[in-house]
Amino acid sequence: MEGLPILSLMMLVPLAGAVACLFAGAKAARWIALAATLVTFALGIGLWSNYEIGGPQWQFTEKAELFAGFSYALGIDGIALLLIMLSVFLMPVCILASWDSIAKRVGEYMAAFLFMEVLMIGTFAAQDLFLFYVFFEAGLIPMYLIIGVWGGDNRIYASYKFFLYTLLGSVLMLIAMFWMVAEAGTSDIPTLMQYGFPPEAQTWLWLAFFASFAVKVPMWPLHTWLPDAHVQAPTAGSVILAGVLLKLGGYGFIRFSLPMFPEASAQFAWLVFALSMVAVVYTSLVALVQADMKKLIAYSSVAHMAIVTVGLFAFNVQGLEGAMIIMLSHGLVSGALFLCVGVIYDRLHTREIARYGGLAINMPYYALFFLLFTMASIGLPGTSGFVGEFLALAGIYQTSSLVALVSTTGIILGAAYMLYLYRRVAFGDQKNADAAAMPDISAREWAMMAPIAAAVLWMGVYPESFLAPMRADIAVLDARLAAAAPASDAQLAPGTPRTEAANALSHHGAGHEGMGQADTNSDSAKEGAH
Amino acid sequence: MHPILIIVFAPLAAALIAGLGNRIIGNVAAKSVTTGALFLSAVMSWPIFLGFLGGTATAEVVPVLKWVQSGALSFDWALRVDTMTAIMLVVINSVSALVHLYSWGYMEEDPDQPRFFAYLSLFTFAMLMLVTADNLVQMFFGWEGVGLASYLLIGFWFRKPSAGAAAIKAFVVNRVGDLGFMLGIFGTYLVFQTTSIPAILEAAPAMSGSTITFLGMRLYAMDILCILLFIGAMGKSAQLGLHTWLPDAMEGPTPVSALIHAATMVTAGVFMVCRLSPMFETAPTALTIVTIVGAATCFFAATIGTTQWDIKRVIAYSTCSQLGYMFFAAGVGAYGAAMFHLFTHAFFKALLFLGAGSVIHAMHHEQDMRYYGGLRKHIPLTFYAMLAGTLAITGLGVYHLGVGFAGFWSKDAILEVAFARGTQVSLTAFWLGVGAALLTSFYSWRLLFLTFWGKPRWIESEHIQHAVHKTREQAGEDTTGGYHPHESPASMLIPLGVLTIGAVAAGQVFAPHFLDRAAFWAGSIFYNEPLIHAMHAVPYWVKYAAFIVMLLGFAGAYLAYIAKPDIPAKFVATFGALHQFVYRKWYFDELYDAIFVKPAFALGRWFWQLGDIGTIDRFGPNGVAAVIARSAAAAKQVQSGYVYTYALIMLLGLVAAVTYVLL
Amino acid sequence: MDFVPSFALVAPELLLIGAGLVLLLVAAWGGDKTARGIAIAAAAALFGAGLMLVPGLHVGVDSPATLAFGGLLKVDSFALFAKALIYLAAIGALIVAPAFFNSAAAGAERVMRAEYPVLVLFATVGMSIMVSANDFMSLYLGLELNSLSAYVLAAILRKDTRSGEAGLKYFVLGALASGILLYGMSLLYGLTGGTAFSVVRASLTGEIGTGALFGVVFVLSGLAFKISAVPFHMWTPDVYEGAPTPVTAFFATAPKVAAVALTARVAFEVFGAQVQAWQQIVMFTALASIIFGALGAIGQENLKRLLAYSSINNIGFILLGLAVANADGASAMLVYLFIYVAMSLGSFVALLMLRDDEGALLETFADIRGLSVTRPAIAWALLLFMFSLAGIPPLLGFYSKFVVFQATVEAGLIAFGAIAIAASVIGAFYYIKFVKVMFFDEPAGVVTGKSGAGHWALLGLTALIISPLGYLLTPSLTDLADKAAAALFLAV
Amino acid sequence: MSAGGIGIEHYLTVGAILFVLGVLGIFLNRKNVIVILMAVELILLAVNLNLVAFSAFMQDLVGQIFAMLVLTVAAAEAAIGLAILVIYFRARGTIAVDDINRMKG
Amino acid sequence: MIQAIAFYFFATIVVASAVMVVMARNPVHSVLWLIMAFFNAAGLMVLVGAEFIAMLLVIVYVGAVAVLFLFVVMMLDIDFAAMRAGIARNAPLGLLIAAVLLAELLLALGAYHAGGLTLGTPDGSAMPAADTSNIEALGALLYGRYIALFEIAGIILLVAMIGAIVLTFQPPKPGARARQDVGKQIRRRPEEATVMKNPGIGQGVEL
Repeated sequence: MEGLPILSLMMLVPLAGAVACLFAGAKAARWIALAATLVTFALGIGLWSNYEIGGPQWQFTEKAELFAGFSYALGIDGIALLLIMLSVFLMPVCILASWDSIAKRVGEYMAAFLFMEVLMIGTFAAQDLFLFYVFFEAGLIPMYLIIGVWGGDNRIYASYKFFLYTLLGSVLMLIAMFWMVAEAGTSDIPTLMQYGFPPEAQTWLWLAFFASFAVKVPMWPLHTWLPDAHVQAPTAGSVILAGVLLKLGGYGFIRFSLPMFPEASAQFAWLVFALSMVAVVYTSLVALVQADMKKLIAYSSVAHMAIVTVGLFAFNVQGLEGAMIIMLSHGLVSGALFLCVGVIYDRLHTREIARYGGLAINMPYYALFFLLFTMASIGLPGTSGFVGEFLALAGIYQTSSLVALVSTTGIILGAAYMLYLYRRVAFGDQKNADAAAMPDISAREWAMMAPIAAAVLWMGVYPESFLAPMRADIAVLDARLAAAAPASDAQLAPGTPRTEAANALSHHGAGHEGMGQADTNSDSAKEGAH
Repeated sequence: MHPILIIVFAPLAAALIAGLGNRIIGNVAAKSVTTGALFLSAVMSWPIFLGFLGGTATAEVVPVLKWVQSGALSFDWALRVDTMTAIMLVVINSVSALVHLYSWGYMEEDPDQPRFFAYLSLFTFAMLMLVTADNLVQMFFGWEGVGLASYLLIGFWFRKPSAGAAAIKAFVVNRVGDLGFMLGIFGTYLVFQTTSIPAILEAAPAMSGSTITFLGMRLYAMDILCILLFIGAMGKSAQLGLHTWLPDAMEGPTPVSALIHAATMVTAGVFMVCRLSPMFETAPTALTIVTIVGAATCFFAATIGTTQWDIKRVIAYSTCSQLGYMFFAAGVGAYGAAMFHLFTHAFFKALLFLGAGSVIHAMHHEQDMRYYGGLRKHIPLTFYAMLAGTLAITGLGVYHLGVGFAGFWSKDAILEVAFARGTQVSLTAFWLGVGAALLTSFYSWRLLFLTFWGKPRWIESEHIQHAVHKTREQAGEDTTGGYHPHESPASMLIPLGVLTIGAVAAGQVFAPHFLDRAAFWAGSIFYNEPLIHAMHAVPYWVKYAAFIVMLLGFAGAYLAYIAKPDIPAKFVATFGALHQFVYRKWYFDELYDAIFVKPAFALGRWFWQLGDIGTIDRFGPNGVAAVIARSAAAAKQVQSGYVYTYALIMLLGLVAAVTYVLL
Repeated sequence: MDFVPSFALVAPELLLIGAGLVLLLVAAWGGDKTARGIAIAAAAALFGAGLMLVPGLHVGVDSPATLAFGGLLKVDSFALFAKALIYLAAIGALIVAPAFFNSAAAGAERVMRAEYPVLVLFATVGMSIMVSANDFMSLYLGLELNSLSAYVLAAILRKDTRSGEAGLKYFVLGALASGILLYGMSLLYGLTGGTAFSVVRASLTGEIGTGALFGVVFVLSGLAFKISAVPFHMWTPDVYEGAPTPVTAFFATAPKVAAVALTARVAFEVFGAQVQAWQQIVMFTALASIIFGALGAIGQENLKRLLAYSSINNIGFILLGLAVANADGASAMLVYLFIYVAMSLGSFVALLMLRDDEGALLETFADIRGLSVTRPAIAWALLLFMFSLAGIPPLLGFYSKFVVFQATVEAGLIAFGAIAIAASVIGAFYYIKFVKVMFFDEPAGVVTGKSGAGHWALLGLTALIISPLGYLLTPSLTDLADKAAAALFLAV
Repeated sequence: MSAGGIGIEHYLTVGAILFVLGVLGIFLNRKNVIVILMAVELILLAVNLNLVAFSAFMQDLVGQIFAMLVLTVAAAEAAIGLAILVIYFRARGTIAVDDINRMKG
Repeated sequence: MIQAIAFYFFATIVVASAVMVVMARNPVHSVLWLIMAFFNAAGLMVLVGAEFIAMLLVIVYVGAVAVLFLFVVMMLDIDFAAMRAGIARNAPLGLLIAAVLLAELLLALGAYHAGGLTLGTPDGSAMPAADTSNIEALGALLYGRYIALFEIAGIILLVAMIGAIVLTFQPPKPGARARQDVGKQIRRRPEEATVMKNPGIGQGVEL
């Protein structure tokens, strides 16, 4: 593989496809887009299969000094690899999802999506700080158009909100980047990841990056753009938004905030925790009362991404890996859920939950897929959702039991709102004749859903495929964080083991009673701990 | 290939084939595949069990697949086979196989049979994964898997709104327990750096004195871990507080109730506590809580059982109550007794449920016992099976004769051990257990009397009216309405027969192994030898207490429902409030609705409207936008078009700059 | 005095003057029907003059002799860079003019005045002198030569009251501004003893008196008018709206370059030792320009007016480079200027292509609704320009902001940069409104007129420059800008 | 040079007053644009006064050269200003400052 | 002493005239006041020895510019009676700011004696020689060192001319009186212009 600039190629293919789509007719544009995304996906497979686990940290590197400030430096580690895979995997699905539902200005639509793909790959593959920023920020343009041109009734508001919100978030990051480059003398990300910025500078650098990533993630209370954007975006737009764009925030934390500013990250962990805990409870409850399917799933995304941030700032391997797996899983699952919404939206043109019901009767396979993704969303073991949440929460528990407790309530609330949604859509009687007349999913829709379903199960049953590539990178990150990591609040203190089991019948008879004993012992244990 | 692989994965394969491929292979094939797979599993399970029974088998672990390795946290898919597992294997696979068979008859008219069978098999797979788990996470996988299957099966008749609601309730309430379970696993990993069950159990005693901070409280590590895990068990096993889902779960088809909500899944909590018994033994406070919760549930559920009219609900509360027995048995340290009761209970409770199913089948899906009566003669085989089940649950048996139905052996052992344990808590549990035994006897006989004795009251039932196309008035004196209940088909009766054998004989046959032989357990549970000795040494009145209260309960039921049928009405009239309190299930549902469900929705709406829209958006993006819009309007105002304004502003700027440099 | 070297240095200006005089005669005799030909000839002259600049551009600070006419003019690489940009912008303004003036767009007259290209040429000469000025007197004369031409150009549509009003306002306020400038110069002259930049600079070191400080402030204020920095920006929207669109395009580009270059030269070369005196003021002005430019643009319905505010906004960013007060900042300003000229010119060309059947210009948002459906090429080009103006990567407009903010941060003005960049988001609001109207709204379908090849070529060229491909230019651009900026700091 | 106690500051004072008056003339008046043009002339006069005074007091003729140039430009400026005024008046029929606000906002 | 008196005399009139320029109701009066101010400013210049500039001021300004103003004022035929002597809105603010500016300027510039103001020291290259007149010295400078500026100023005047013509010149309307064509007039021969007719008696001439 050496010598073949596969990353550039992966960006070039969709770029060429995009340009072609701009000038092609509707039908041709669809096929071009599908072909381009499939080729890119195939290249992605090649990328993955040639990725050398345990090899050098940065692989497939390409570097060309472009001009002052910028260099075209690409390269991936395991983390980026997986996120790239997620992107290229979801893209053909998005194209398929838009096959019939997008009727106007197809060429431009497909072009926007293919541009989006270029930018996503670029963002994850960029090894130059500014190159990253360019890709990161440029995504605003196609997404703005996708929401604005092909979106719902209130698309203007949503697209403005999306655009300006995210722009405001990221510009401050740019300032911080300038400072970093000036300070460290390089814009090379791997180098910067090892650079020791002075702690006092880290504080505001971290905040500047946080402003950007917290909006992208999105963290409470910066999340309100998301429901609007999701609801108004076309199905595929929502898929890509939830599937990949939100991950940019998490990726930003893992690539920039944590390794570059470990001390500041530790210092601000409480902030992340607080916001995330609020998000888990707050947005879950809000999701519970939504009447719009997409809005519900959008709010659920906020709650899930809060677990990601919690995991990232747990400062241990489980937290980090868990967060990564959640990101991948959420990319698949929320994307798939939006597809599920899209499938029935295409048939009935409403996202209002109350208009559906009893779909399990006339659309059994649809109901099956929907169920699978619902279950994955609420973290049923065996699906991808579980592995990530479990690891992330296990990670955070080692740091703070309170945060773990509050975050874990997400599994209850998540089950509540998702199942409530599922019940209202798939269960119950067929209240509406038009909903009852909807045909089950078509071959095209099978082709969208089945791969995601397979991936979800794969990741749930054998996550090693996904953990292995990033293991070494997470270990490096963990090692870098180790010095700054906050102490665990568990404060495990070994004590003298009791000699007897709790229910041992001693010769003293029934005299000692469990509770009293524990009390006296705990007092002495406290003394021992001090 | 190790047989356990087939035992565990055959049901999964069958479920997938039946669930996904039924359109291709057809209904009968789908049903056959699943049933066949289960019988295969069941047949293969018994040799394993017998191997442990005979002491010839040893515990082993069959690795399947790597699962997760993240830093030091690592757990794989692996199947563990030991005594505990073997017991559960036979229970699960036998009951499941029988339920599959039973469902051929029971679900005959349902259009969605393959789906049903697929769910059943899926459930069995998950349950098997649970009991064969070698680490806590895989146990959790099975735990959640059975939850999913339970959810699907409760909601099987999803057109009924109540079924959908019950399904969600089951899942969500279980999730509350799972919260504890998950935190327990996290804590376990934190303390032990592993989730492997054997490793934990080995290390647990050494940690018994260690302390840990949880939510700012300094606690014994083992206590808090066990309490958290037990919260998980409470959810799955419908213990007091988290029990509300179980009665509602009766919305599912009756075979499901038999398999999941009586014989297997709900006992998972007990299984877990027993599986982790060496760990629980290091946590006295946790065990105390287990005992208290178990005893309280045992009594509490029994009270409700006495008042319900729905035949399945009565049995459901009965299940709840029996699970309480198991827990307090575990709480006082008699894990063998708990497992034994779990074992016997599986047979007689499955029997009761399937019998009830047979009755319901015969009565055209009428479940209200008030509209039964006099069925003894019409469905005699069912009646005998139910009778055997009732005798088993009420624990008929005589100590000095050394004979008794299954429940006699296990329940008496529990009561005795609770007495023998001798602490205040265990004695309370003992008395509550005795009280519950009385109530158990009463409601079980009540069920039987109402169903099989007395005059037919069938015409009152809308289901029957519907079947015979008559109203109550049209039927006149004929309280049967001309309806002729038919005995169930063989596919339903055969399971009843097999289970009857179990209900009658399981206790007699296996009591010595479960209760008295440490070798049988082979270290798979914490076996408390002195406690067993003490158990056998309790006074005779203790040994007969259960028998006596059983008779009292029977007498009470006979009096109220055969001899003097006006007593219940009088009782209700006299103690209306008490009855209402019990009848309404101690108002748990209303309470939870008021403090959890309604506030959750209200908060959600409040956060949404007042939080997101009213505050964050209003002062955030929209607020900023409005400020900018206002500023823009002001800026436009300044741009008045008049040259003198422009000049003035230029001058202003100039003067400001000049003033700046001057200062 | 030997003028030959001096003439060599100012050869481009001489060429332009000569061309202007000849073309004036042609115009006088040939009348308005020769206007198109004159415009072409003038553009050719500008192009020729631009070619003359090329050799000097690359030489940078090593250029042997840069002073002409005894130090009145300084033809260094900074001046050359600015001139090149000015000539290019002027060519653009000439190319688009005939189609405008000869159509219904020009209102009642519908005829292009033959003097228009001549005036553009003389204005360009004025700008040339401005950027080369090395003495307050040459500065003033260059400025006035440019301004006087500009006043006439603004008012050239005689029957159009908006054009007249634009000219009048521009004139009155411009006269006030040059009064302020002159007053400052007079003070500096008196308090430093000369008008040559070198003399003034030499005196303005160390502690200086209040009077001289006043002089500095007055001069900078006068120049701020030319670059339409807040609060001396008030004329801009009205003049941009009222002036004929080709003229507006011209105003928005070439004079901006000249004025910015001049301001940079004066600030750095002449007042370079007094940075602390003006830096804060410039910072404030920059921020105010960014914010007020953006605020003013919000709520505009007229596209020309909106672009006027946009230019104020952009000037704010350019002033960031000035506020940085080092060679990096100056270089960033030049890079920004280049990209700004491309974006601005492109935007105005696109506006000029929005015509109805009769050729009249459509200049409100209502007219361009759904333009992406009816005229996709124009719409996409405008989309590029708008996102570029908003500074969204990967368009070249991002690079312009990039260099400016990089310079700002590297100079340690972090908080200042952070505020400025946050304020830039306000600007994005109305840029994306363009896109919204063109792409999201239902087509209004009124843009039906055709445009000539010149427009398309110019549109394509500018779009190409600001597209991501434009980054290919940045190495040489940065190189040139660095050299030019270095020339500015040679005296330090 | 400064005979009779008349120093440079006296001239500068006169210049400053003239300058401020000129500026005032621009924005105090809403009658008539012509007056504004005259006010501009006042400003230029102030500048010239300054230049000449400085020139004289410093013994340096550059200031006077500058003043000559300013005079020239001022004349040109007046010509163009008045020309614009004339066409504006022709088109609108008014030169009242208050009326010159068709474009605003 | 006389100089001081003269200075104060001229200065007072200049300032007063300037005030009147701004304040006069009638633009014609304003122009006249402006002329007054110019004259007195020229007087001030003479006082410091810049007689050429002073004359220039009188000739150029008074003779050309001010008269131009007067022409335009008259030509525009404005109904002065209808003009309100209004004061601009925000006038108090404007006055205040102007006062502040004036105060600051005086503070800075009027402080020569207080040492706040130091005149620059020219390099002396443009120092008027003792034996040459003001005009001679100026001429040498203007046509020597500053020739380039002189040329540029010429272009400025040219532009002003072009501008004024472009703006104000009105091409003849179609149908209006034909334009004079000098060449055509010169080329005209008597033969073309006159026709010999010899009408008979009693017959009229048909033209």
